[in-house]
Formats: sequence, structure tokens, C-alpha cells
Amino acid sequence: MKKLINEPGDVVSEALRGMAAAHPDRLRVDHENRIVYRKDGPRPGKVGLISGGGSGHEPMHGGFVGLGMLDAACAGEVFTSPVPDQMMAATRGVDAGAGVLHIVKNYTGDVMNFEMAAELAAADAGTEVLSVVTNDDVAVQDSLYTAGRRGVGVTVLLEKIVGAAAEEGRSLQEVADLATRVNDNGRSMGMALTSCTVPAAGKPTFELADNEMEVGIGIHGEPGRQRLPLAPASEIAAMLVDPVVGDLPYQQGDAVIAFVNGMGGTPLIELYLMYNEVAQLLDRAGITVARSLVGNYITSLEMAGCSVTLLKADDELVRLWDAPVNTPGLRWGV
Amino acid sequence: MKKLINEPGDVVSEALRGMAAAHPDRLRVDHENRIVYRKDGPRPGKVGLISGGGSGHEPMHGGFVGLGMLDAACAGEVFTSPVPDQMMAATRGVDAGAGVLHIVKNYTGDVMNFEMAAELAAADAGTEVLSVVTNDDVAVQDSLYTAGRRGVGVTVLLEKIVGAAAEEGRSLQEVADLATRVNDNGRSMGMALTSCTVPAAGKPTFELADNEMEVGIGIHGEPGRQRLPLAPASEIAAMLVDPVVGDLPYQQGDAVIAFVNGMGGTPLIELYLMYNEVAQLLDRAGITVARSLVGNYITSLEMAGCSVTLLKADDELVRLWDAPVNTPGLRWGV
Amino acid sequence: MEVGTFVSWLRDAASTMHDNASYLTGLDSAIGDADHGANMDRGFQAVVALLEESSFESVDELMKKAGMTLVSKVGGASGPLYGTFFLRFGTALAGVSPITAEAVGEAFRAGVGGILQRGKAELGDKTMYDAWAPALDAYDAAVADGSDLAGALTAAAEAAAKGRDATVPLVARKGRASYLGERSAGHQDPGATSTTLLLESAARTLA
Amino acid sequence: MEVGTFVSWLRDAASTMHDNASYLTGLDSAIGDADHGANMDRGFQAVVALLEESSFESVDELMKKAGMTLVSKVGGASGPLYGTFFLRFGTALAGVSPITAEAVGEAFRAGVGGILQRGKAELGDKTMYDAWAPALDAYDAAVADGSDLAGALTAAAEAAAKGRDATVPLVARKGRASYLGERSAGHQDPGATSTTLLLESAARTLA
Ligand SMILES: Nc1ncnc2c1ncn2[C@@H]1O[C@H](COP(=O)(O)OP(=O)(O)O)[C@@H](O)[C@H]1O
Ligand SMILES: Nc1ncnc2c1ncn2[C@@H]1O[C@H](COP(=O)(O)OP(=O)(O)O)[C@@H](O)[C@H]1O
Ligand SMILES: [Mg+2]
Ligand SMILES: [Mg+2]
Ligand SMILES: [Mg+2]
Ligand SMILES: [Mg+2]
Repeated sequence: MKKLINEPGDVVSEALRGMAAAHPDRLRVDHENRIVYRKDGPRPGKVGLISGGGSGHEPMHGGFVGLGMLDAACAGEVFTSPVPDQMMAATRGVDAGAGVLHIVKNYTGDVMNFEMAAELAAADAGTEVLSVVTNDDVAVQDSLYTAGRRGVGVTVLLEKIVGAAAEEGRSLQEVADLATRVNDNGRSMGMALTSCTVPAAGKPTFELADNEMEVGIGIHGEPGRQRLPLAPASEIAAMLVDPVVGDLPYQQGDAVIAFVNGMGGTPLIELYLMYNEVAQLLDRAGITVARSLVGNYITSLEMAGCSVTLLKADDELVRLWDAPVNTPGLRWGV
Repeated sequence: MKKLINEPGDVVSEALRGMAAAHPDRLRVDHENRIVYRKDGPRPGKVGLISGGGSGHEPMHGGFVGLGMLDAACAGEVFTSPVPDQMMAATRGVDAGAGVLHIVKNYTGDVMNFEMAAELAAADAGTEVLSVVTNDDVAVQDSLYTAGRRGVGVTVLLEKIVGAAAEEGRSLQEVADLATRVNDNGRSMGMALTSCTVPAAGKPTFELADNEMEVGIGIHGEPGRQRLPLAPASEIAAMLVDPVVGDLPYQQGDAVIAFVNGMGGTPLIELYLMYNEVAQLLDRAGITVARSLVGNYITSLEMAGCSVTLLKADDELVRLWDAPVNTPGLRWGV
Repeated sequence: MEVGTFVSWLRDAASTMHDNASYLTGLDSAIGDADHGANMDRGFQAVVALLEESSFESVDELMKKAGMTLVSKVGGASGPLYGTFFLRFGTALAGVSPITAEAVGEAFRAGVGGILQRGKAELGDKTMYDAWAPALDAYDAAVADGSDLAGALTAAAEAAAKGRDATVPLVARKGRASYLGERSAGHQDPGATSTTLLLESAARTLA
Repeated sequence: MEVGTFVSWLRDAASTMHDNASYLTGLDSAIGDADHGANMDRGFQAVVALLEESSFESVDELMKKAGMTLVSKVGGASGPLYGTFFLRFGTALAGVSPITAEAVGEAFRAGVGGILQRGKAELGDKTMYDAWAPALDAYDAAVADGSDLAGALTAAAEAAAKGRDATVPLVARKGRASYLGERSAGHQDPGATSTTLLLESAARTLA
């Protein structure tokens, strides 16, 4: 295992200390509870947005805390959902009287822990809590009979868009409905060139030969749906774009926010190259790119690979996407 | 070689196409000459800033083109300096009557090619050209008798700060003097956990065992000064910070911009963890962090590793650092 | 049965999870996200820390606090599931004295009910429930057959082990392994494995 | 000597660089940035493309254009250095007829002077100059001894090869290899190697 770390068990808490030190102007970190808060929150009357999940997906979620996005993020151990105590503390910490939305990625652990937290928070402080569960990963098949699809890239877009809506002063129900709408209009698919290594495990989660790739991976270093021979970027782009486009389906004339995401170990030069392929495929399908995002935003430790997310975007979603945001991970308009 | 690419020879041009597609609002790309231009430039009376270098360091330099930073960036082949024709075209393209500053990293190839371009541009169009050569890498020893120190992390900080000064309408000489001052006050040192693979070469530039690291590397996948046993992050941080601090030297009471940079394959969680170590070391040395930057900004393809850059910063430099910038790689205040 | 006996179970379970951490994580690498061993170990170490700090008057208090500790320290899927098991197990024993094999059986049933309610798994979904369900049945059957607590727990642990082994060929329908579809077949479920370890520990210590 | 002879040199050099691209890149991996072979190959392929597109009346025009093509297509350290060599080589032959061994010697000297002026390397810095300098001396000595062009070029190529081999133990003081300090010793300089290939090609084709 080659990582810039000290003890595997200290990775999350030390990285949080680094975040706090690097962004003293914008973030406040509760190290005891491993919660990243907006420094300038909570703003009275604004719906509080919290998310959280296992660590190892940086900048998500802590890097998306700030004006126009999240009010707080709970950091679990690497790839392990945070616990209800964290979510309850964060819920209390961001409640400014207008209720709190929990943004949860659809993993059994995340869902159960957030559920317990919401039950306890409601009983405990009387805070109104609604939840939205993201589940945009089309790689998961037969999802009706299983734990369902994973929440992946759409989570990033949703946190931005819903964050902007909350900033406008919308009600909890409105914010939650918008979140549902974003999730419903988004789809993703990912692939890996390499595995990643969970620090506590000390060795790669899976082994891939030099001429192999995994298609249909999530963001937890889990193997994908299929192991295939390594292919050129143009073919990989089609393997990701086609199932995404076909699933919603996105149609000729649709406008989308197109998001090419790196899994953590893939450099920007390759992501831009992939974006070139994706843009061409969308163009051929008659789908217009209203906005785009290219970079490492929802990662899987040092895994090499990428994912493609499309979000069907009407004028309102684009306007909310363009609204000011000031977080370590996404920033514009401020 | 596991990369998201098509033909190795097409990597640079396809990535540039992706950049152009992803940032149509801000960038204009001359694909023939491989030059990334600011869409809204040149602004009459503003000194033009151009830089360039081999590709494989993304987001540098193309990702630093935009308001408050570069006017144009020339992209060479992977790790190969661009050619004088590109620099001449870019110089002409950004010349708005106030002259052009060439920001050159100190590598024999970059220096010679920029030199030829400056000679030709002066003879050709009568454009006034000044150059600044960055050489902040303290890993290079005996630099008086050699090609000198490499230009690394300071280049990013310099492009930001000098870009802000050019935006204020300063003269070419003033902008060049500021650039020299930034370079003189900055120092860097880097290390690698893994090699990278130049696409055309098809295999890693060097091999490292699982328990080894290279200390004193540059940004071209070249081996470093020393191969050492893998060490905890705290020790690695000291190996990077101590020679940097000792070289200028940075002293108790100094304020710095502190920059922990990833080499491309190291995820943000590790960079924040490293920043935590660096911040502690600086704190112990009585050095104040005025501003910080943590992320993958000047990379070496998919190499895992990091570098530490310090820039001694007075109020003016901090003010210019804080000035608005709108590039794909760095953005705030707009 | 004394509080101390249940303390012994928790301590034995903790050292079992610690010793098997990389084994469990290895199983989770194949069809999950390589953290199950670390999760169980972290959780039970926190339970041990709890035992060092506090002393408990009653079994129900001990078990509930252990459950809350697991909920608060494990995270992931296994945290709420094991946490709920112990919470319900403890709650079922509140005010119960003496703690007979029947009483433990009631608590066992309540705990497994909690896992079912939280996780909504069905038999054959390739989860820890595939070990818990046959274990509970075997326990009940043994007690009905006149077995004492030790015997019933031994029967439960053996049934759990069979359930665990039976997860190998299954295609997962719950938890992370379900993302793998057909590729999940041929691998043993990590949670069913840790459940078996927990019940083997109970059979060793509760008597 | 005809333009065609020099065209043959460039074509032969191009196929030599192509065949040796991964060898040169391999050398550059050890003490540089793993691109020297790709750089030389890209540059000389562009020269071949130039030869396909245009025809040249005079050797000086051909050599200058080849030099400009290398400057425009290679980049890195080797682009300006080899480009300058051919530019100066061509310039020195402007209006010279017939092109004798002495005239080629003058052009050779001008080209190497250009490399020295651009790169500012000294003998023993572990650069291509360590091949060029002894090659030029050997050429001059051979011509002074009455050797013809072919003989002088053969002597030059042999001296370049010796100079190339002599770079192995050196600690680099110029170019990327200098960053390695002592670790650069024990490796053959890529540029000195490509220079030797270029001169061997000249010895094969210019006569
Ligand atoms: N819905 C569920 N019901 C019962 N058990 C489940 C369910 N989902 C997952 N599990 C169990 O949890 C185990 C994984 O636990 P763990 O790795 O600690 O959490 P995570 O899956 O969040 O990483 C699985 O092996 C499975 O036995
Ligand atoms: N200052 C110099 N003078 C002469 N030759 C040099 C100088 N610097 C580098 N070289 C030569 O250039 C070669 C490397 O060329 P290349 O790999 O194409 O460029 P880069 O070093 O920019 O990647 C070295 O092996 C060396 O022979
Ligand atoms: Mg997990
Ligand atoms: Mg190079
Ligand atoms: Mg797991
Ligand atoms: Mg090179």
C-alpha cells in the first residue's frame, strides 16, 4: 500500500484536520463528531442541507460545504457510512428553524444510518427532517429486486442545485421535491482501470491485469458488473454513455448537464480527453450540453477510472446550477 | 499502460478538444497551433501573459488561462517543450500593445524554445517581449554548475499573482519585475510514490518497489535525487518542508502562501492529510500561513506523490492572490 | 445468569472480531468494499472500552448500551444491524429474572426481528440474515427439545455456520454484493460470517 | 554532391530515428523524461513529409528548411539544438559549389557552433555535445590527412560513438539528467546517442 498517510486508522481524522487548516475562512470542523460545517451557517430561516457518507470520495462531501451547497457533511470511516450520532449532531447544528434535508446516497449502510438519525432527530429535538436518496447508477441491474441502484455522480449535481434553491429561501418540502426531481432526471455509469486500496485493508480490493478494466463500478472500490479487455477511450465512452442515455432515456433535443468525473487517480488530461469523446457522442445523439463539469469530484480513493453523469436540465435547473457557490470543491459567482 | 486514451500520439490534441468543449464560455483553442486562449482577450492596453510547456501537467498551463491569470498557453507534446512557432503565434495573439511576458519554467528545452520565439517575435512583429524563468525546486543541488533548478510549484502561484497585476494595468516591466520577485521568494520540493507513464513510451519511466519512494522529483516523471524507504506522511512532510524552509530561508514571523500539490494520481484525502502535517511544521517554525492551496494543480500525468511550495508573501502579494480569477483550474471572486 | 457472563461474551466476541478482521475484510473485498473486518473490530473495541469505563447492574442495560455503542461506532450496513440486534436483545431482557434459556430465546427472536425490520432482507438474499434465521430456528428447536442454554447456542452456532456456507452459491439481492449481480455467486457473505463468529462466541461464553 | 545525396541522408536519418525511437526513449527514461526517441522520430518524420511535399534546388535551402522543420516539430531540448545544427549547416553552404569535403567541414563546424551557442554545454557535461565535439575534430583531422568525405564522415561517426560511450560514467551538468546529480552516472546520454546515429547515417549516405 503506497499512500501519503500515517496510521491507517487516523486517515480520516487527519485529513479533516488538513481540511480545517486549509479552509479556515469557510469551514468549521467538529473533529469529535467528524462533521464539516459552513463557517457562516446556519442562516435563520434557510433549510439546512446535510449529507455524508464514507470517506474516500473527496472532495465529496466535506468539500461541498459552503454557500450555495451543503450546510454540513458527516464523514464516516473510509467507505463506511457515518453513524446516526453524527447525523443527529449535524441536523441539530444546521437547523435554523426551516427544517433539514438529508441527502443520502443509496447504500444500505447510508440509508439505515440516516434513517435511524432521522427517527431519533424527530423524536429528540422536534426538527423536521426530510430525506432524498440518490440512486443514479445504471450499472446496477434488476434493481427492483435488490438494494437498488447506487447513488453516484448525480449526488454532486444535486447538492449544487438544491443548495442554490435552499439559499433562495425555499421551504423544506420544495427543496426536497426539487432534490427528487434532480435525482429522477440524472443517470450515471462508471468504470475503473485500477482498483483502490482501503487503508485499513492494506491491499487492493480487487486485482486487474494490465489489459483489463472493470465496467459498471461504483465508488467504493467494489468490482463492477463486467471485466472487459482494456479499450480505447472512444469505446469506453460509448460503454458509459450508451447505457446512461438509453436508461432515462435522454432524447434528441434534450439539454443536459454533462459531468465527466475522475475516480481519484486519473489525471485531468485523460478526463478532458474522455470529455471530448462524450461530447461527440452526445452531439451525435442530438443532445445539447447546457453545462459541463470535468474533474475529480466524487472519487474512490486513488482508483483510476471515470464516470459519466447526465442530468436532463431545464432552464430552472441551469439557473440554479449557475447560482453562486463557494465551497472548497466547487466555486463560482463569489 | 492503463490510460483513458486512444492513440498515444493523439493524447494532447484530443485533450485540447475536450478542454475547448468543456469551457466554451471561457476558452478559445487554436488546435492547429495547440494554443489555449482567453475567449475575452486580448484587452487593449493590458500586458499579455503567456506560458506553456510540455503537456501532462494539467490543469497547468491551459487550465490557468482566463481573467486574472494567463492570456494564452502553448501545449507541447507530453513532457516536451512546445516549439517557437507556437510561442510566436501566441505572442502575436495576445499582444494588445502593452507587450508580452513569457512565463517559462527552467528546463533547457523550454528555455531554448522560448528564447528562439522571443528572438523571432522581436525581429518579426516588433512586439516587446520580456521573460521570467521560474526555478524554485530546491531538490536540484549544485545548481550553479548545471542547468539550474527546475521551475515547479511556484509557477502556479506566479501565474495567479502576476495575472492579477497585469489585470490592474501595470506596465510590462512592472509585471516582469513582480514575476521575478515572486519567483525569488518561492521554493518547492516534491516526492513520488509511483512513476508515471509517458503515453508514447508505453511503460513507466522508472520502477519503484512497494516499499520505496523517490524524493526530490520534478514534474516530468524523472527519477528524484534519492530513493528512500517509504515513510509515514509526517516524515515525508518534514523531508519536503525542511529543505524548502532552510533554503530561502523562511524565518519565524514570515507569512507564506502554502501550497500542497498533488502529482496527479494522489487523491485529495491524502493531500489534505499532508497539508495537516505541513501546517503543523510551519506552525512550529513560527511561519504564518496567509493563504493556502491544496490540490492537483501542477501534475506529472498519473504519478502519485506531492510537492510542497512556500511563497513568502507580503500584503501586496496576498492582495493580488485574492484578486478575482476565472480559469478552469482556479476560480474565485467572479 | 449474571451480567458478568454477558460481559464475557462481549469480550470474547471482541477478540474474535479482532482476530478475524482481515479475514472478514478479505471476504468483503471480493463482493463489497473491503471494510467489514475493520468495521466489526472498531465496533467491538468500542464495546470493550465501554466495559472498561462503566459497570452494569443488569444484562438489559449492558446489552442496550453495547447496541448503542455499535450503532455509534460501526457505521456501514453492519452498524445499524448488529446495533439493533443488541438493542432489541437487551430490551427484551428488561426486568427478566432469572435469565433462562427461554428468556434468551425471546431476546434472540427480538434481536433478529430488529435486523429484519432494519435490513428488510429475505432468506436467500445472501446477507447475515441467512445465518441469523436458521440459527434462531435451531435455538428454538433445541430449547423445545429440552436443551439447556449452552446446547441451544451450540445448535444455533452450527446452524449459522451452515447458513453462512449456504450463502456461497447465492446471487446477492441485498447489500453491496447485489451490485455485482451474477458475479456475487461463489463468494461467502462477510456479514453471515461475522454472525456465525458472534454466535460461536456466545456458545463458548454464555452458559 | 547533389541535393539528392543530402535528401538520402535525411531519409536514412529519419528511418534510423524511427527504428531507434524506443531505444532512445529508454535511455531518456533512465536519466530524463522518456521522450527523446519520440521527439527525434516526430521531427524526422516531419522532415520526410517536407521532402514529399517540396523539392529543393540547393543543398543550403534543403538543410535550412529541414532545420526549421526540426525546430517547429521537435520541441524539448533536442528540437532547438538539432534544428540549429541544420540551420547553420545549411547557411554555411549557401552559394557554395562544388560541395567538397572541406565545405562540408565548414558547415559541420558552423552547425556544432550553433549547438554550443544555444545549449552552452561544455565537454564532459554529458550532453550531445560530447559526441559532436570529438566528431568534428576527427572529421577535420581526417580531411587534413587527405581523407575524402566518406572517410572523414566515417572517422567522425566513430569519434562520436566513442564520445557517446564516454558519457556513461559522467555526472550530468546540463539538461534534465543534471537534476539527478550523482545518480546520472552509469547511464548513456540519449542526445549523444542520437547524434552518433545521425553521423553514422551521414557516413552511410553522403559520399
Ligand atoms: N439489507 C440487509 N439486511 C441484512 N444484512 C445486510 C443487509 N445489507 C447488508 N447486510 C450485511 O452487511 C454486510 C456488510 O457489512 P459492512 O461491510 O460492514 O457494511 P457495508 O456494506 O456498508 O460496507 C453484508 O455482508 C451483509 O451480510
Ligand atoms: N544544454 C545542452 N546542450 C547540449 N545538449 C543538451 C543540452 N541539454 C540537453 N541536451 C541534450 O538533449 C538531450 C535530451 O533531449 P530530449 O529528451 O529530446 O529533450 P528534453 O530533455 O527536453 O526532454 C540530452 O540527452 C542531451 O544530449
Ligand atoms: Mg462500507
Ligand atoms: Mg522532454
Ligand atoms: Mg463493507
Ligand atoms: Mg527528454
